[in-house]
Amino acid sequence: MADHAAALVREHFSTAEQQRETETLGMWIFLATEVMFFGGLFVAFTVYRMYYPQAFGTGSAGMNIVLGSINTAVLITSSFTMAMAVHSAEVGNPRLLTLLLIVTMLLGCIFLGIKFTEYYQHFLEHRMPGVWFDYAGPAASKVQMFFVFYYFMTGLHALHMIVGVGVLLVILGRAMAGSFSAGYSTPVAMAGLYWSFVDIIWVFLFAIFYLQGLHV
Amino acid sequence: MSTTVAVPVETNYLTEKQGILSWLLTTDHKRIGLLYFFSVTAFFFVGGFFAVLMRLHLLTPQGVIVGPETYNKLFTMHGIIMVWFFLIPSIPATLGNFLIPMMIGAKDLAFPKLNLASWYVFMLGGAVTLWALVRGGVDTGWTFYTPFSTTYSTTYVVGAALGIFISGFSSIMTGINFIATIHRMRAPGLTWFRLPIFIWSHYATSMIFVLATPVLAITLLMVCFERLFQVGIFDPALGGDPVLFQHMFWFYSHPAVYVMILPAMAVVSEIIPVFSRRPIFGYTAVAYSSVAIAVVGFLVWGHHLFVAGESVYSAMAFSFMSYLVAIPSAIKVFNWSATMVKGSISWDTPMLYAIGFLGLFTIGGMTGLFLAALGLDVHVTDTYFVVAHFHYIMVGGAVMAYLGGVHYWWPKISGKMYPEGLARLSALIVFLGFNLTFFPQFVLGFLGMPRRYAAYPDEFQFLHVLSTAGASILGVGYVLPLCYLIWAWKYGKEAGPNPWRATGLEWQTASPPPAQNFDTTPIVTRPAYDFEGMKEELHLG
Amino acid sequence: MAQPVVPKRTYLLAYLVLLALLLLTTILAYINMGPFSMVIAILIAAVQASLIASFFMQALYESALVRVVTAGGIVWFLIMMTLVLTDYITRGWLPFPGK
Amino acid sequence: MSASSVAGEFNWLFWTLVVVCGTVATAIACVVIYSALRYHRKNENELPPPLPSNNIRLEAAWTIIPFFLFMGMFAWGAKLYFDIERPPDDALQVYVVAKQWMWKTQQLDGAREINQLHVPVGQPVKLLMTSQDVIHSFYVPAFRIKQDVLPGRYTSIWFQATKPGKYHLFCAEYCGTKHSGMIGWIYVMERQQYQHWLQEGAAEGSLASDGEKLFHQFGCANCHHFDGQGRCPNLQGLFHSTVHLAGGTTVLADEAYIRRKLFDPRATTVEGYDKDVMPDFSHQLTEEDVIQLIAYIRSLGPAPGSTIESSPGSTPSQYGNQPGIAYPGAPPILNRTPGMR
Repeated sequence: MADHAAALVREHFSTAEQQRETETLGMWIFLATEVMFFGGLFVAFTVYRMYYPQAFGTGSAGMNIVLGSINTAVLITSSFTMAMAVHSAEVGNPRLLTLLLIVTMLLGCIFLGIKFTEYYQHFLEHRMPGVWFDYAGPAASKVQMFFVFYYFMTGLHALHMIVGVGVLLVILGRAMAGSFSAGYSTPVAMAGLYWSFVDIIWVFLFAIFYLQGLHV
Repeated sequence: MSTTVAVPVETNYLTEKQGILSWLLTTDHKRIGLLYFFSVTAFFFVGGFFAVLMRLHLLTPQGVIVGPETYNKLFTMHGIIMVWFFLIPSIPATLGNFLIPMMIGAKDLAFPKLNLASWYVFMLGGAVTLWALVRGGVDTGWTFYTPFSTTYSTTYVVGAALGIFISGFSSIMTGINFIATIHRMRAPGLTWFRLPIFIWSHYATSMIFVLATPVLAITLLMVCFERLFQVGIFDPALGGDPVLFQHMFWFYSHPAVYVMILPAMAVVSEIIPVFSRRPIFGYTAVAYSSVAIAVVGFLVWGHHLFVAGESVYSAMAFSFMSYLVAIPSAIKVFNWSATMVKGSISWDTPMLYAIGFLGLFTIGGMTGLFLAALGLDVHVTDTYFVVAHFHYIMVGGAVMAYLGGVHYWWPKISGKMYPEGLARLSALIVFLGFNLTFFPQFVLGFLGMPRRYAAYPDEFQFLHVLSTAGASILGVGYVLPLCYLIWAWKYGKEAGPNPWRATGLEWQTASPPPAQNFDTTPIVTRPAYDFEGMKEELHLG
Repeated sequence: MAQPVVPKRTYLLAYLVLLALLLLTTILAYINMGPFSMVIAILIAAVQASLIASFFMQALYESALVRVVTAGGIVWFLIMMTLVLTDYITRGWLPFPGK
Repeated sequence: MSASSVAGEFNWLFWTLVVVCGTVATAIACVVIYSALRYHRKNENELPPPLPSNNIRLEAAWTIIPFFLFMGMFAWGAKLYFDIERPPDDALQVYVVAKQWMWKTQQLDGAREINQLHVPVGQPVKLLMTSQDVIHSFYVPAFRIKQDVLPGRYTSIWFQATKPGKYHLFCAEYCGTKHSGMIGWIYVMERQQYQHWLQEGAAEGSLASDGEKLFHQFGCANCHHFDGQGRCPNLQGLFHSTVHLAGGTTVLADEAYIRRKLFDPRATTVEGYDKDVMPDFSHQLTEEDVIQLIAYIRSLGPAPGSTIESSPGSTPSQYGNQPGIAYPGAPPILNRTPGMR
């Protein structure tokens, strides 16, 4: 097993441990850039939310809190199964790893399915900013702005989810080919970091978009 | 050292593999550094061409060659190309890429494939931007201020912004790679305080790459979104606030200025000790000041907004921070000067560039103090004073250091010496031409000449003519190195592993280095710039 | 070598707490707390996020450097948020339009 | 050329910085050039005698001394900035509307001007500015003032010219194709000449009288009665008074407030009135129309017994959320009511 791991050390690293630590560090730095990437949107959202609390509340009232909560639960569960997948890779249980990866991907797809159902409902309600937006109440442009941020941020999040599913597909392929062992499972851990990070972003999106609309 | 010299020349990184594919698919940091080197050189001359046209146009008050539409596109494309496709990748992605693994005794960067990907992403971004340029150009200014960029401009804003968005990911990849490499790949014995200052500065630069670039990416994405779908994010007609765009844009773009100058400081911090044969004065202060610039540099962006509609109290906070960030820069200048005192000063070309950098950066930095003073900024902001200020930093500072660095490491990169006499002459030409171009612009700005004007009142003509005259001299100064460096690549005399008798690890391997950089991983036992301790090896004294 | 540093039990516990917090925040959304509803929702989200980061992402078990990087990302986000809001909150403190 | 009340201090500060920075830069240049000449390498193998490569006291000195110099610059610059940003109470009001690519200026009594502005010498003049399209910037180099002019909200700046003459007015924020053509002149006149100029322009009618026409044309008078019996608040005495809003907050009825009532009427509701009565005029009124209406409302005079107008600078706490995009109902920290300070 140790030999197998050593064979996978790239030539510019001296030890597998150095490689694992470096890759983990690189992944976390990447996640820090992702924090700033979404962070810019959160800042812009906060500014406008502060100025237009009524209009943003009105926008929030258009959210389906039940679907949103279910979706959050789905995503948290997928994060859990992903963490368990990483765990099973670490203890060298490839069959459980394969199973958990598939479950995680399925949950990711369920999330996306529910999300696109919501989009479709908003579309039916004429809540597509710019092209298909129809709102008769006061401060329409600010309500529209809420939806701009809603689509932009959840859309970007959904894009990250789709990328995540793609990454898991690759990991799944490698897991089924038997690339991972108790000595070498860094790629699974990296994918797990990414997946859980996307979950974290969603937890905040859920808080700012879904939970504010019931008392406008 | 003797063992490395014995390595046959045939196996260096340039000759180990042949053919175009061996370059396009390389994961060798040195080759990728060279790929970047060729690309940014090309972009530099494209951006420079726009600058020449602008300066020619401004010879007369009404303008001589182009109409205002074209002039506006010229300064926009000059800014976009010079900032994002030359200055930001210039030193880090070429010299940094080439040297960081060698300086820390590693075989390569931590993520070689990511490094290659960053070059492709950079080129893709460049291609998209150039495509926007060929389609008809952009006229928003490199700052893309809304609502002009989102609603009123009729040019190819989305194309240009998308190109910058894409190339931003190359910065992020480079940053991640550098940080991980510097943390995890150092040779045995190479502690943080034995690192060359070059590494410290690039570490600080990478922090900015990683933490600031994503904000620019998301901001430009919002601009594209707003422009494509005509929805309100920054547009006041739809409830948006254009000043928010400026906040987000400068949250990236002010730290980006430090992305340009920190690597320049890195280069100068290498050149001055070597050509003075003296360890850098106050190593700890110089090292920490790089990190301080990177961190405090994130707290000052609002000084671009003093007259933009920002609150007065917020402006005061940003002004205060701006003065704080000037302190580490001042410390560096004092330390560099002190390094030279009682040294053994050579007048080789890299040192001439470093001394030129010192003078021009000092002027550029000090005029920054004028701009940070709230009451003064009101008058001089958005005038030629600002234009002169940032050109002193970015051209007088970053480009001078870049040229100095290219000359200093040219023997290592190519294995050949450049023609010293010609190089000194061109360094002198660059220095004189630069000052003649940009010093008059300080005066213009003080007199009230606003920037981005295609035509101007008659009383400013004399100074504009001076500036254009200087630009033509500066142009010669930039073309000369291009010619003789190409010549030297083929015909220069062999440099040997350590022509400058420098102390850094990169000089302890062959020139050009072998693909693996070192035959055996070096073990470091000394601090950086330890001429005294290495005098036997370097045959000094 | 990568060792399974986090026990399964911890994962399960973290997961259950996360679901409980989700239930809590959803229920709280039905109670009108005015401007505090956003504050509380964000706070609960922050707790959830730190649970995910600490356990699912093993941040608690990583090297100090990784924790510094994580903290760095958060601190920089807060810098951006704070300084941008400095402008918006102090606008209008001087009694002249646009100051 | 400098011709305003702040220009003198500006020049002092500017040249002080030139002297301070120049001295330090010269000192650095001397050290560098002297070292380069005096210690020029004499032979290839030369190694200078070892010296200590750091000196804590020296380094502390060149950290701490610049710090105090910088704090001095900061304090002086901030003080000057406050002088430039805060108009005196007795300033003459001028309204500026910028659009691609011209400046439209108008005083309460005086002709409408394009790309020029006539003002009396020695009189503080405050400008209330907005843009109809993109961001512009009102820049008079001789007065050392500059302020961006933003669409969708009001910004302000003031000056007091000290010398008669004509001075450049530039747009300093890039605004599109003819940005460099968006220039004009400020004419500073002796008081008598200025009075004469005012009378010449008076034939066109004052800003307030234009506003009055609009007031009737758009049917404002149907609801806003002057006897307080209408469905909407009496506008007499409104200007610069404190308005009590539904929800218990207050706001100062300045130009920004009136503009917001016209363009986003449901953003705020006056205590005791129906929120759905006021129509949204954002598609009917131009920025110039709004300024005429403001001038008209202003001309209706202060509320009986009110002294607020005479001392706007002394009652900062009465200003609600000021900027154009502010929106009452925002978190308490934004809605600064009296007594919160």
